[in-house]
Amino acid sequence: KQMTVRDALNSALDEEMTRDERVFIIGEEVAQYDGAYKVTRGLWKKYGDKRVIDTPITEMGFTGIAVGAAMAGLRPVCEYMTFNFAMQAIDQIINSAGKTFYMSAGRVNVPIVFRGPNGAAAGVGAQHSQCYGAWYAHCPGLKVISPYNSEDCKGLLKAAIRDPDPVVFLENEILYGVQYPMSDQALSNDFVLPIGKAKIERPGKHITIVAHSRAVETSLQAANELSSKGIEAEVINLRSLRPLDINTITASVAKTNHLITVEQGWPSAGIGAEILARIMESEAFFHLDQPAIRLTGVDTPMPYTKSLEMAALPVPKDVVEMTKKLLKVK
Amino acid sequence: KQMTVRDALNSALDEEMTRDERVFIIGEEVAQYDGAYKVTRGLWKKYGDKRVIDTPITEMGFTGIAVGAAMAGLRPVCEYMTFNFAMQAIDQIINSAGKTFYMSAGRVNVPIVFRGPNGAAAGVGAQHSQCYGAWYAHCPGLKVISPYNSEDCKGLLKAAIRDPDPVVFLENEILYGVQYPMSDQALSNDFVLPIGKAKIERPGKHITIVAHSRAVETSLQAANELSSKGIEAEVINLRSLRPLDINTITASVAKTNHLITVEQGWPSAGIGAEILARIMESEAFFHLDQPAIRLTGVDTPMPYTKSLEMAALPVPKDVVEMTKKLLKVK
Amino acid sequence: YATEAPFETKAFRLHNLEQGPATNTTLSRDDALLYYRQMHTVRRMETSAGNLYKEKIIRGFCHLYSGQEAVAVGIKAALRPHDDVITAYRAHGWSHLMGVNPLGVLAELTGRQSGCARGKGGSMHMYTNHFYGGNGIVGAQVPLGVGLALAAKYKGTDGVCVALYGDGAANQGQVFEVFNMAKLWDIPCIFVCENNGYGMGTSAARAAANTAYYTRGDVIPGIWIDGMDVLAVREAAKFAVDHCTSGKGPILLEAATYRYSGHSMSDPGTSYRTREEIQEVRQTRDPITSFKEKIITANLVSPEELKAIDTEIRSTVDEATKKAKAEKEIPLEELTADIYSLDLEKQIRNIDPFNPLPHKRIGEAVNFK
Amino acid sequence: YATEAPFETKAFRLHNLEQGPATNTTLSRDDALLYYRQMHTVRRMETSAGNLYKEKIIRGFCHLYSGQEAVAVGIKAALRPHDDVITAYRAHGWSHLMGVNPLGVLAELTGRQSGCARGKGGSMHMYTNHFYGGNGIVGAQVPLGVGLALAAKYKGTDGVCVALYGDGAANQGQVFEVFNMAKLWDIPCIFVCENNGYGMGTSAARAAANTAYYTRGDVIPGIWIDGMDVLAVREAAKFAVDHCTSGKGPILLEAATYRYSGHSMSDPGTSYRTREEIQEVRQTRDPITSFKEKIITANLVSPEELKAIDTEIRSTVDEATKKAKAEKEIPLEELTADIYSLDLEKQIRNIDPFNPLPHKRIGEAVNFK
Ligand SMILES: Cc1ncc(C[n+]2csc(CCOP(=O)(O)OP(=O)(O)O)c2C)c(N)n1
Ligand SMILES: Cc1ncc(C[n+]2csc(CCOP(=O)(O)OP(=O)(O)O)c2C)c(N)n1
Ligand SMILES: [Mg+2]
Ligand SMILES: [Mg+2]
Repeated sequence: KQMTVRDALNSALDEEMTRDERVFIIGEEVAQYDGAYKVTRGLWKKYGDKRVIDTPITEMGFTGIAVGAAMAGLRPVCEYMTFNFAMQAIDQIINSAGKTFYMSAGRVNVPIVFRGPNGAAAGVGAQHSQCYGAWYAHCPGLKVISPYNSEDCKGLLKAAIRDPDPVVFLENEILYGVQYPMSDQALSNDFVLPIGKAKIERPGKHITIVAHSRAVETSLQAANELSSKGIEAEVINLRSLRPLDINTITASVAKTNHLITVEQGWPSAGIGAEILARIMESEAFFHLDQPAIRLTGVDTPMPYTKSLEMAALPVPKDVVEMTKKLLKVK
Repeated sequence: KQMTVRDALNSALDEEMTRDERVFIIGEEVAQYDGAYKVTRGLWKKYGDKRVIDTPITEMGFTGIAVGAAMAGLRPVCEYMTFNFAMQAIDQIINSAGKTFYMSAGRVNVPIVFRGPNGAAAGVGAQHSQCYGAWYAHCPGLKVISPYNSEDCKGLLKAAIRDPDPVVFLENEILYGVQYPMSDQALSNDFVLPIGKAKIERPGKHITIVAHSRAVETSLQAANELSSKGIEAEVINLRSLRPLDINTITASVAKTNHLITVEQGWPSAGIGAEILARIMESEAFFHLDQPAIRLTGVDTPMPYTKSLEMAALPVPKDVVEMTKKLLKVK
Repeated sequence: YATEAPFETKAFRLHNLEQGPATNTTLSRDDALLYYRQMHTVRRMETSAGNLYKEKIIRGFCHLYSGQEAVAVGIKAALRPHDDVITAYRAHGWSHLMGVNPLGVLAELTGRQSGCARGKGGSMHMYTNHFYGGNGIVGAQVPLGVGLALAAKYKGTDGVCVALYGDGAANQGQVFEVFNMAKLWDIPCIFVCENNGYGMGTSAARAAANTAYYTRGDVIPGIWIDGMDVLAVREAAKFAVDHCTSGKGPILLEAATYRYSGHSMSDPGTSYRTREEIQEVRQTRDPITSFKEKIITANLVSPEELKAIDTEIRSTVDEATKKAKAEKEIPLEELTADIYSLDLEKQIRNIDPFNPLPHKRIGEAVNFK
Repeated sequence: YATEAPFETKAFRLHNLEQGPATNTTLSRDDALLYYRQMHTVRRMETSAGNLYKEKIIRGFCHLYSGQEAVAVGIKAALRPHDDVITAYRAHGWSHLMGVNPLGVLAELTGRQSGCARGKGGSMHMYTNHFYGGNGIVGAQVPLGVGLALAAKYKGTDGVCVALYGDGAANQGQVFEVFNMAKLWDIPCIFVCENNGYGMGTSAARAAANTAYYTRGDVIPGIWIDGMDVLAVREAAKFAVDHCTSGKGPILLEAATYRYSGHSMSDPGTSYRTREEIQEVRQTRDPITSFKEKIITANLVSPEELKAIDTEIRSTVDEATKKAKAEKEIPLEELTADIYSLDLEKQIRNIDPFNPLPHKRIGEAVNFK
């Protein structure tokens, strides 16, 4: 069965709200408007004002409220219309949610999910196109998920809601409307994916391509193209950015001896940087036949100009060409 | 002549305020109280209410005000009591200051300096000990400086104030009271250091140690100790995190064939990660006799407990041991 | 024609003020023509923008100002050349009034090279002399506006800054933070809350415990204005400029207005309000229609004259639209232009590490003179 | 002894309230002894903390509550066991009142293992049942407090949350944001502004355009209280609890109080105010001295009895201090304990990549029951 990412997220929310009375949704336009991107469609009608709460445009305030409610044992799902706006609230995310469990020596849990679209959409300009994956992955105390397709979204959002720690859940607006196959298992109420485990989306033996979120799509497209040229790329969907499943990557590299990372975020101190550093620090390093390479968003704010915007993010061609360069094929 | 980092910063501010009427300081306790850490001591007395402005505890608000004033052509120096509090204002730093020049296609400059102590101090707990170097270095549109000693602070703060772009200037509270030698040149009004250039603090030939801020001190101490064992480490003080002076690092690595990075910030997607990734992507990679290694803060929020706090940050011994490991000496 | 005529505005509501703007005012024939022309141009441009969006030539967001024209035009009428303005993403109209011609606005919307930000900014990010955008982050422009006003005071000009925000943005904490500082330091900032009844799909009453926005500056004086009447807005804005320039510090105007379109083009705008509500405003309170009637009745202008203006505007905007559609985008090399005013690296990292792009400087700063 | 006695408090000032708390109240002998004991213990603990700081055994920050005891003790007197409290970094007194014994507080301050957060939190981060800290970020605790109150309402208890903040924090935008939401949603939150006259070195008047903090909740009802009178605080707090539990939504209390020490121990606290000012408050308005006089005069207690209590408290606190100094810190392995409630990695990265540390779970959650 095919399901859009949006519907997968929606069903994860719906199922977890049914399962656990403590789960509620808070954010802008999540209730009566059905969500700015319709992820929460129908939930207000079904669960009412108490459990689906429309807020004023006050990210810092409602985030703090959500975190406080989590401290009191509820299970808030705090939606940002986009993660760009969560910057207004990031002190509450890092300092109140991320650090309290540690500061209290394990006495005050903060079971909360912060979710919303992250990274570049299309034509929304510099202020609405930033990827926050690297920022959140930098910070201990948080768990950070960057799912790709519908199964990821359903299984990981459910896991995030059930998790007793604060989880940052980075969605992608462009993928909301895309359909992906859902296994029977994934359609069930019990479908939960493990946080912190990557998935091999496509096995291969010549090169490992590691990506998260929409860059997984880019990588898979590239892998298809490469396949037609006899190059079998192993595509790893990170799924989680913290913890980062380095073992799956190193195991793959041990097999393929080549590594490319692909992300839409900025390069400097990004997710690719972390992966390359970890590889260099690990045994896997000695398996590399060539240095690993990052493909990232260009190191610039996002322009509105369509052609420039397209040039600012990695496309399959970039992956294909870098692969060929690394494998020294024409 | 010896001068504390605090006095070096103070004289940079003083000189630039004298030099340029448009320069003013805004922040909490910067005026009548002489600065929470006394960096602005005497400036309010000298320049008055107009140019040294005490604000209420409203980081988001006064940052926005400072950025707006910069857009109007003034040269604000916006002080945060610590950079932890700048999280409340980070939307204004990134979205208003960092992106406006690009979004306006080069029409609206934002010449502003954001400064204050960053990273771990001593015994101030989890919420007051975070290093924001990696976060800011991630973001194009900003320039990011992380100075080490008094000369750095004076020369780079003056450069930052004169720079037409938004500059994030990350100081270190523990170093404020430390004295460092100042050359005659550094004592002059014209002393300006180039942003984006690293400094070789100590030449050496066996290993390259790259650090920023207080970790430079750690590295220099380690280098001294190593020297007594016949190992000459080249210590590079990054000074700027964006742009990152990779050329100085690669040139050094070409000579020493070994690399360690040292930072107090968290590992994941940190500054060390970026350096390792760039090395792997560059020619310098082939000069490495051993994989490069990061030394970082432990991947945990900062505990108050003294012994744990000490264990959470790299000390010279860590650098010495890792060097010996890499160089395979006992 | 009459050269001028007297008009009566709706009563203002006052907060922390003994006396407000006068409710009787005089309008000259020239100003009548000017305001009509301005409002009509803005409306026309937005209609065109809406169409371009539907044609998928404008991408991303597109927040139309239709219905709210009297606010911008009325305020602009009270400003001096050295006063600053900053607003949110609903910025097309203001960009034009502050000096960007229709092509500059429409080409920015289509992302083409004649856009006032060369097509790089997009719908929410337009700039020109004394106009600082255009901001995509709700509330962020308000502190920036106070900073602009602080700079005017600092430099010793008698300039003010008008900082506009919506009823939704009025709940943002940073707005309260700068209310306090502006008042504490007597900053010549005119806060303008454009209350169009909704922040996206949320009605004012669902978002605010106190919807009398003109009172929400606490000790800052406030004035409620019928924001559908350009003359009421002008009088209040003049009053506000006087207030600020006489050293009394900031003032807060609430302009009661309405947006006809959805929040952005992707919002049909009818799930949280009825079509009847929209229709009713259009028919009874439209800022352009009502102004038109007034000035014709007062014999300041003739219907024919206005029709001629309409035709002229239509052709200007159509022309601009055509150009904004047909034009080229800036060349690819500008992807890495103007990231920094003073670039220190020369080379910007590309998608891969091996093909860095040169950094270019192109734009000429409007704020460095 | 009398078993109870009537007292008169200073007049309350009201905002958006028809009727406030009664100014006449009755105090029982038991309560007199309780409040005295509580206030005195807090004072004593803080004195001890101050000394430990000077001995460099307490590191970093140390914000003393001395002078403000009547606020916490008065509020605590009005709370039920299921009510929540959250405050800022000036948290030692509250931690004790909510259930942490002096050793738990003092050992947290010295960073030793009997600290209520095992010495990991430090001065600003103490927690116990229904007490959620302790927060080092000015203003941050206020939204959290509204969230705690929301949770009470959500769960259908009739619990309230008391969210305390300073006059400096009162200017924070997030405070206004949650004022609005709390009112909009009728959240049972009691906002308490402890106005001690200064935010660090900045007097209230230099930081706020409106220093009548009890009015700054706009449409939220507010009460000004003499925060040096534990009975006035108690009456107002009772009134506030009633207000919240009767479904009227939030309420805002401003407690006028004073801090004797510097902002934190590193601040001498005399550059922005005079020694005379401090002396004057100590002599004329000290919350403990004045309460002591009152209850002795009313014959609720005898001076001897109080002296005995003093002695007892002194010895308890001295004992705790000694232990807090002598005790061990938690073992090094706890550096990587309790980062996560459910750790997924097993190993936490150490300073170098080759010696990862195991993650441990140690603390028992107070909020999962
Ligand atoms: C901080 C932030 N949160 C959310 C958004 C998404 N958003 C954009 S406009 C808007 C509604 C604003 O309403 P209002 O202030 O009334 O202005 P109007 O659109 O009516 O002109 C929202 C929620 C945003 N851009 N920034
Ligand atoms: C967001 C933030 N900004 C600045 C600080 C530094 N700081 C700590 S306490 C304080 C003063 C707060 O004053 P007030 O709210 O009146 O509380 P009081 O100390 O008087 O109890 C400041 C500026 C901080 N901790 N957090
Ligand atoms: Mg609105
Ligand atoms: Mg105070």
